[in-house]
Amino acid sequence: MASSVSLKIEFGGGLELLFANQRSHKLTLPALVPSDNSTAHSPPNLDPDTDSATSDDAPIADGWKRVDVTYLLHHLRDHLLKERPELFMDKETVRPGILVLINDTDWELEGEGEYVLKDGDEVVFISTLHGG
Amino acid sequence: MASSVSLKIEFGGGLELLFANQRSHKLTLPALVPSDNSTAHSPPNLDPDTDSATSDDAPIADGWKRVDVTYLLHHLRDHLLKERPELFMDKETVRPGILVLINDTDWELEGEGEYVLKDGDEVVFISTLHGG
Amino acid sequence: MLPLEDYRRYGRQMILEGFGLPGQVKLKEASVAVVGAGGLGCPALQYLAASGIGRIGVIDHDVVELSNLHRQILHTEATIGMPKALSAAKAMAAINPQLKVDAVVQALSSANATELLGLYDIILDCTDNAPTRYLLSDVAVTLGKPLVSGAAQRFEGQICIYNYGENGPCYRCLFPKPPAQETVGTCEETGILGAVTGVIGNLQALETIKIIVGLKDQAPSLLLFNALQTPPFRSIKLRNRKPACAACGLGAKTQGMIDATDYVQFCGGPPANWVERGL
Amino acid sequence: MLPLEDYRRYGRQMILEGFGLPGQVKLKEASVAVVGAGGLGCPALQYLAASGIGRIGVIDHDVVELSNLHRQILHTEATIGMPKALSAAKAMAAINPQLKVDAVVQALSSANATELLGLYDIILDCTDNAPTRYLLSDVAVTLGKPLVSGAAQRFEGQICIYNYGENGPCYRCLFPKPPAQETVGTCEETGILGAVTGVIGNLQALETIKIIVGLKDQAPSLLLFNALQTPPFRSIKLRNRKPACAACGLGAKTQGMIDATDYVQFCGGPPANWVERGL
Ligand SMILES: [Zn+2]
Ligand SMILES: [Zn+2]
Repeated sequence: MASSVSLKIEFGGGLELLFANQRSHKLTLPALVPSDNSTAHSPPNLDPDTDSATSDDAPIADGWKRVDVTYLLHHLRDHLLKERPELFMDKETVRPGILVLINDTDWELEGEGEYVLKDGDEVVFISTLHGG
Repeated sequence: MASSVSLKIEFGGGLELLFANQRSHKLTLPALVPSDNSTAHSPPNLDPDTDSATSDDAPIADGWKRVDVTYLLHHLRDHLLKERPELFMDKETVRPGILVLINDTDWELEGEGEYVLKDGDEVVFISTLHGG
Repeated sequence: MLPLEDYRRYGRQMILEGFGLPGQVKLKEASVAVVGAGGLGCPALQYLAASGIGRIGVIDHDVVELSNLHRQILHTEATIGMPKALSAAKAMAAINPQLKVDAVVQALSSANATELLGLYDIILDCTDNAPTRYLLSDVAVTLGKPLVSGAAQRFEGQICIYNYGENGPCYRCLFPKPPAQETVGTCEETGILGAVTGVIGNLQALETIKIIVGLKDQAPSLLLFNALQTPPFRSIKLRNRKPACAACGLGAKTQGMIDATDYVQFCGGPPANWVERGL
Repeated sequence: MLPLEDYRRYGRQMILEGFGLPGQVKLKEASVAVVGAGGLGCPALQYLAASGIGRIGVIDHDVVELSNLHRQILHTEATIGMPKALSAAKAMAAINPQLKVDAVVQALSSANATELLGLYDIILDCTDNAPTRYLLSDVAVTLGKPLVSGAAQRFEGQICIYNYGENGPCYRCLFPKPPAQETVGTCEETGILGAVTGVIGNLQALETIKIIVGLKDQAPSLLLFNALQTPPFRSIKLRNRKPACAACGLGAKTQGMIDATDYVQFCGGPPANWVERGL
């Protein structure tokens, strides 16, 4: 397991307006993140040759977790969002009317916020449209 | 390099009618094939522990080549085509009016028949439509 | 089975593999309700009418305005001021005089929706607001009918079939809570490119025809369209029906919920410009 | 710049980001030629007409037949027997009386194509046969104009913009040799689902509007559609213009080639059913 994951993020249905009107974003997140989703901290300082400590079966230090979609939400809100966070998040999840898609699949089929992100994943946030 | 490549093949624009009216096919081809594109032979008999002989820089025995799109064409014609080969191939390439797409890219950008197939590649054969 | 003239009229689609005479007969015997005769409804109605469907109900209480004409291609300058349902019915009669059209100039509500829509096999959601979308989904669940739902704003569109097949989700399975008022734009506020509603409405007609003829698979999916993106279309694999859904889940009392719900209030009350528009 | 009424009529698209008043003015000043007023031409024409484009030429020498009506939604029972170009012009006048329509009831040929199409900024290929597709591509190259090309058969469709931008290929760059006669079906022989032509024709109008307004990128691409597949759309990255192309390549004498080519013979001569149809 590498010490970070690279992601492709897309916004649609008007959500891009909250993110500097940019639909596509590239993002790199640490593989291990704080369990409380606080995005201010750095990941635990790992020596290059203790990299195996982050392998899939290795125990993870208390207070840390593998990076998941819930952490991604917090990261986007704290670092990429330009305005009005309530139009993106509601408590610990996306606000009503937003669909999250992981590699072109409804996140509900992938474990929602608990889905552990893999290198190269594409996550799309789309606001449902009502016009006609 | 593995000793075979798995491919996804799709036909469209009416070409599927030549292939038992089936649009999607899964196919496994040997990684090394005869240079003359004859599809009757088996690949050179490789001992499992001489697998490294098929690595990218390893020399390839005379009369053999890495499996490419031209070989795929011959294989499809000889083994999957159900009728009228002239509606699929013309000499050593596809007949006029057929576009070949490798992983959603025009094969002309990928080296056409000389493109060396990789495991997991998707190759689409599409007949241009004229109706309206 | 079919009048001789129909073989000439529909011959080009009757020779299609998987369609044939049985497909054409199914269309003739089918009835479809299209709710909304605007940007999505016009192209949907037009291709449904031309295809040979037997009966179409068009439900809309708005009247045609000049600002509709850049995208609502069944209406003309001559029908400005006429109820959209009547204007659309007139256009459909010109395309296909054999078609039976029910033009319903009424606002759909909790009180009339189940009865009105119960007359048809399939429901198309071509509306432009969240409350009606929730109402239509709940009614489709009560009636056990598929809901072919389209939406479009700016350069984007979405199409999804709800309440279809063994495991298909309803609108509430995907969106249990309505979005807050301020997150919902309308075509009046956000703008819309006409040809985008055309593409989505047209695809709604196509999906409806596929369902009737038996050519539609049941895997839940959502198609996203953005006219300015490459690639412009994206297909999404959707969740199944949710057992805990308030509308279609186990033990849900859907008709009771419809009767008890004020859908406009449920979606946060009427926005300012609805009040202006007298809704 | 625009009459006050146009602000009301086109307001919903003028408030779009990247469109605005400049976009609407560009549409008004633009002229488009649509070759073929059939399954693809009808939806393309109607959305072009509604959008506010200034001038549209519609070129078709066929007359409306009953067997067209399941998909050619600008024609009606009342216009059966009328040239399609005139029937379509009539429908467009109802949608948008301000639009200037040139209805050309002529078969396009080597002899008249360059002059006829030279009057317009963009050409739409909504035809139904290989010879005219080669002719249109060669003429678009001579005139230096983009060619928005659609095609549809059975449940499938394709759309591609040829001769567009710095490096965009022409039809001959992709298909230097015409296909053999027996590999080419027509909608008469293979059938066509009406809503499929609707989707492709509608997308042709949309791409044309994007080109005029300046919203279209220049990367060569091809969009494939299959109404029965999941996902239904597939976007392909295409080759650039080929220096060795007989039409658009270095040193090509395109107009000379057009004058010297019998396009029907080039594509293998008239098929049996063309002779029947008097082409
Ligand atoms: Zn539900
Ligand atoms: Zn060329």
